Amino acid sequence: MITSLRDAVAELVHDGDTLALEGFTHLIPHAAGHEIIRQQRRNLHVVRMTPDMVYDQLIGAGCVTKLTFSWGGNPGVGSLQRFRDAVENQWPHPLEIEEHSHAGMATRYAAGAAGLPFGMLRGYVGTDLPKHTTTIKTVQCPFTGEVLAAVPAINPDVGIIHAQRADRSGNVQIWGLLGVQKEAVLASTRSIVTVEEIVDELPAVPGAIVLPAWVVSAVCHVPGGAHPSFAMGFSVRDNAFYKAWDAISKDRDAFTTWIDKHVVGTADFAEYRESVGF
Amino acid sequence: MITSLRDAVAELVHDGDTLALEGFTHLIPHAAGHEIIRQQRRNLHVVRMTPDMVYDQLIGAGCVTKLTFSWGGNPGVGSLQRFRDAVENQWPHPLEIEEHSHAGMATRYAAGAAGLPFGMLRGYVGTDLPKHTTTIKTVQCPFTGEVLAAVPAINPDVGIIHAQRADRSGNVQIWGLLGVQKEAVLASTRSIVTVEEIVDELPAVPGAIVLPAWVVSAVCHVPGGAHPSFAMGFSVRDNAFYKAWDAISKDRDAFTTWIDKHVVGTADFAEYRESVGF
Amino acid sequence: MAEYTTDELMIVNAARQLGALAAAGKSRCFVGIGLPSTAANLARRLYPVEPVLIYESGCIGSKPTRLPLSIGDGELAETSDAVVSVPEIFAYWLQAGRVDIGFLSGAQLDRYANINSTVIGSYESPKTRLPGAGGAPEIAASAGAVMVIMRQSARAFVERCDFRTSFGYGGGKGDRERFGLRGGGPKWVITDLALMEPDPDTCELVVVALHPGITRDQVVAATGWAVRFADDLETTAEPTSGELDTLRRLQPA
Amino acid sequence: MAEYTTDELMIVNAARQLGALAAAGKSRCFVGIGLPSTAANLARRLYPVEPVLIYESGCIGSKPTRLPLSIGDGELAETSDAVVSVPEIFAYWLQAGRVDIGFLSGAQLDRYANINSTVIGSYESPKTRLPGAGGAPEIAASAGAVMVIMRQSARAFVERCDFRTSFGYGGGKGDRERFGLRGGGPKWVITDLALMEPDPDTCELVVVALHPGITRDQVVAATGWAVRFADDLETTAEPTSGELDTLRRLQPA
Repeated sequence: MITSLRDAVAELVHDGDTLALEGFTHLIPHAAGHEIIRQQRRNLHVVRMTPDMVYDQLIGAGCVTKLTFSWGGNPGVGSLQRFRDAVENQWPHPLEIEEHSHAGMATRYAAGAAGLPFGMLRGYVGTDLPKHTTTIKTVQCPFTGEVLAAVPAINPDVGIIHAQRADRSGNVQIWGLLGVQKEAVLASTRSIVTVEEIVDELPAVPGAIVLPAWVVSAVCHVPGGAHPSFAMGFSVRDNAFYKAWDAISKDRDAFTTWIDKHVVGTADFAEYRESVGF
Repeated sequence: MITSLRDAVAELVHDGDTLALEGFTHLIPHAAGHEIIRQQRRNLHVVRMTPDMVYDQLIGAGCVTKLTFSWGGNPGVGSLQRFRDAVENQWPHPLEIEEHSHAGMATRYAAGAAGLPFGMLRGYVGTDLPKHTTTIKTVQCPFTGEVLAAVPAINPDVGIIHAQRADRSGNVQIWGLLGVQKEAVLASTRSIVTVEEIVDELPAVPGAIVLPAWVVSAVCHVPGGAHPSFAMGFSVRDNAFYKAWDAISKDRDAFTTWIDKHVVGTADFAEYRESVGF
Repeated sequence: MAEYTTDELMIVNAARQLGALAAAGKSRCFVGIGLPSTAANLARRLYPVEPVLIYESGCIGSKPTRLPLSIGDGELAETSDAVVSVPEIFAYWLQAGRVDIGFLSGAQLDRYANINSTVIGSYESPKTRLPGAGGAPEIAASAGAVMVIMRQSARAFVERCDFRTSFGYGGGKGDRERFGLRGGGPKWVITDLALMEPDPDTCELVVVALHPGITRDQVVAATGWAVRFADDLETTAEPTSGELDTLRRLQPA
Repeated sequence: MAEYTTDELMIVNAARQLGALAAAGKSRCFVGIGLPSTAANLARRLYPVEPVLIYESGCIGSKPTRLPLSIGDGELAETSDAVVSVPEIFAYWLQAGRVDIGFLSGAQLDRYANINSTVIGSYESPKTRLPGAGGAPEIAASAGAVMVIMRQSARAFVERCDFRTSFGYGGGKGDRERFGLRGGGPKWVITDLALMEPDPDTCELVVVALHPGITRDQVVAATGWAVRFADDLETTAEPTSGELDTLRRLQPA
């Protein structure tokens, strides 16, 4: 249950898996993303509402063949350069994309968590998305005759999140912006949670939710594991790092050099922290 | 916004309305139910997962012509006598029923809160409910072909709940068992919330949710307004009262005498408290 | 020999089964109030692997120090790992298949473990109006397995239910699959006279054990269909004084 | 005369509109990060009725003391009336029609206020891959009204979007009704040159006001279709020093 991130990724993440690393600006599981790069997983289908820097790195490192997403930018900064290079220039190789809206993705995770084959929403109407995304269909209300958008449930092989803490049994506590993390874990066959701290008892916190240990496959103690995202109560968002990422990621060589030095060239997240210096 | 319960019911609850008084064992809005009886509303369609004592009183007092529900008993005690008398013997007049399961009712409220015309679930399969309840249909998944149960959204005219407290702007805070109260309020056109206390600021409480003032029509200060149900942090469930209700409600005359004395014969909930003695 | 009530007999037998299931990794119980909640709480105290209690009021992992009197007692919320809304408990937890064991009871049960808790008589003009479905149809559909705890009598164990509130095995083997139900259906029926289990070939309920002192004739008389007995019919072990002491300390004073 | 940037000009004009809307009872704003969030936070400080800020990260009624740099800044969660999950914010709040004003922007906008934030060029082989839809399609569908804030140029204000990410008025009047959209659609387009609003008869965007010092020719040159001007074309009021001071105090040091 409580294990190292290295062992968790080695055991639970396989080549060809569908992964969801979730966290909506807050609590993005960067350390787990790095470990997947370190262990050179390939042919992954990665799912995430906002691919963000975490998937920019996985894409640029060549781990990903398909991306399902709804907004692929560097929030407040601009483009996601490795994502763009993969879509526009097939570098390091072609990237299949499956594109939705935020509301659609949230509905898909919720359907996955609920054991339903699909979810529905008032969405996508009049847009060009259904022309290009085959996972947007319609369903008719049997009572009113209204036509609604239907989207299939997302049920990843592995759901991966970062949280504030866990107790020694593996019960996980999360607070602040909750995003779709509960849904991502519950929709997945297996799950990994990195946490800021492991404690004897989980003190009650306003706004907190708890994921019982029995819906989590592995809990890993990785302080700062969301960096440059943050964990409310433990850290603040490293906005300077997000801005700096633009220059690092714009150039293929600069990106590869950075990944080789700070991710591939470090043994674990603690070494990465020292290497990057935060 | 903040008003007396008498004024709130007078203004917001009309003859012929569809009402949802919600609260799952915890936080049942009994005071609001009494005020509706006092003001002699008629021809109501009342909706509630567990009709409980609160609807037993409304049904016996002749306010109700239709009940939509999923479990009509006195929890831990036995039958809901006024409900049974209405269904079995049409007393005080015939009661139309629309019967679902808990999962179906929860899905209906959630669809109502989400602005969807219907909700779906893996439910009712192989049971006799769809033979008698016209609001259970099916919908087919456009991706897998699976057939699921479809139920229409519930959108009451008025949603009524009891909560622990509100601030002076009318923001409502609820904690402990949350039931379907958020959904009932959000699904309704109008809403009334009775609260244990009104405070300057809402202190953060673990497990609490807040309903912003702008989704609530009226907040009424009614301490103990859930009795014999309870408000976590303020009171405990009056199990003796639930047991005593069985004898009161079993006999039409005993029931009518009780309602006349303690509800119709009192000006408000404060007088009711004195009259019943709790 | 310890004295015990038939309720205590049923609770102890249910708790034993829950203890064995928890030890085998099937620990998540979706419990209603009454006998199931009591049995699950007893098993929590008797066995090394504790059942995880999930209540339809939204409590997950409740560890009440005293028995709750209603499914919404404050004690349940206060001692839970997590408290979620009612829509969530049904959608994300029960429907998604996260519950190993569900409990059902009712006014009527037939040989294929279909259950009626809605009406005696016709639906439109019932002789007796019962509480109705509550969580039962979806517990029956989605729980990994279902345990039925119910007093046995010829009025209750009937050839055909007046109303089918929850689905056991329908008309027999293959019906659950035909309806696409994901849960495993009723695996144990615990009565005040006997234990019954579905025949693997037909899904008809068969008596597999009699409680101490109970005869086959008593069971036949208390069953509205031509009830079958297992070839290797057993007798359940008497409730021990340890089991009974623990159970009685659980009950509210 | 105060000096100001074009961003400040757009923000001040947006804030004024939000102040007027809040005074008229339309106060709930679903804000993205950037100019909309800045405008809404400025309006909170300038006008007697404060807009209610709702962020797609799940924050309802946020009252940040400093401007958030991302939609998920801790400051937003800490100062909110309520924080809900992402599925909930889209289903129970935006989709249900609880948002009065949504904001959109993009790389391309056409005369019927349809917007592209997905790709320049073809979808399969894009010249420029943009971030994509995010919340836009459903904001466009469900918000009571939409405010567009976008820099004006002939490359951005186009005859036809390369991709329709969010729906304005489609091909003209009646299309929103035909598609069953519940929200009112784009009512205001605020650019660095002018204000545009849909013609009530055709839903085509029409210039209703020019910013101080801007000419019709500049707007024509910066619009990729044959843009029309309102008969009673107005000039927007210069940002006041009070507005600018308040705005600048908002910005992170």
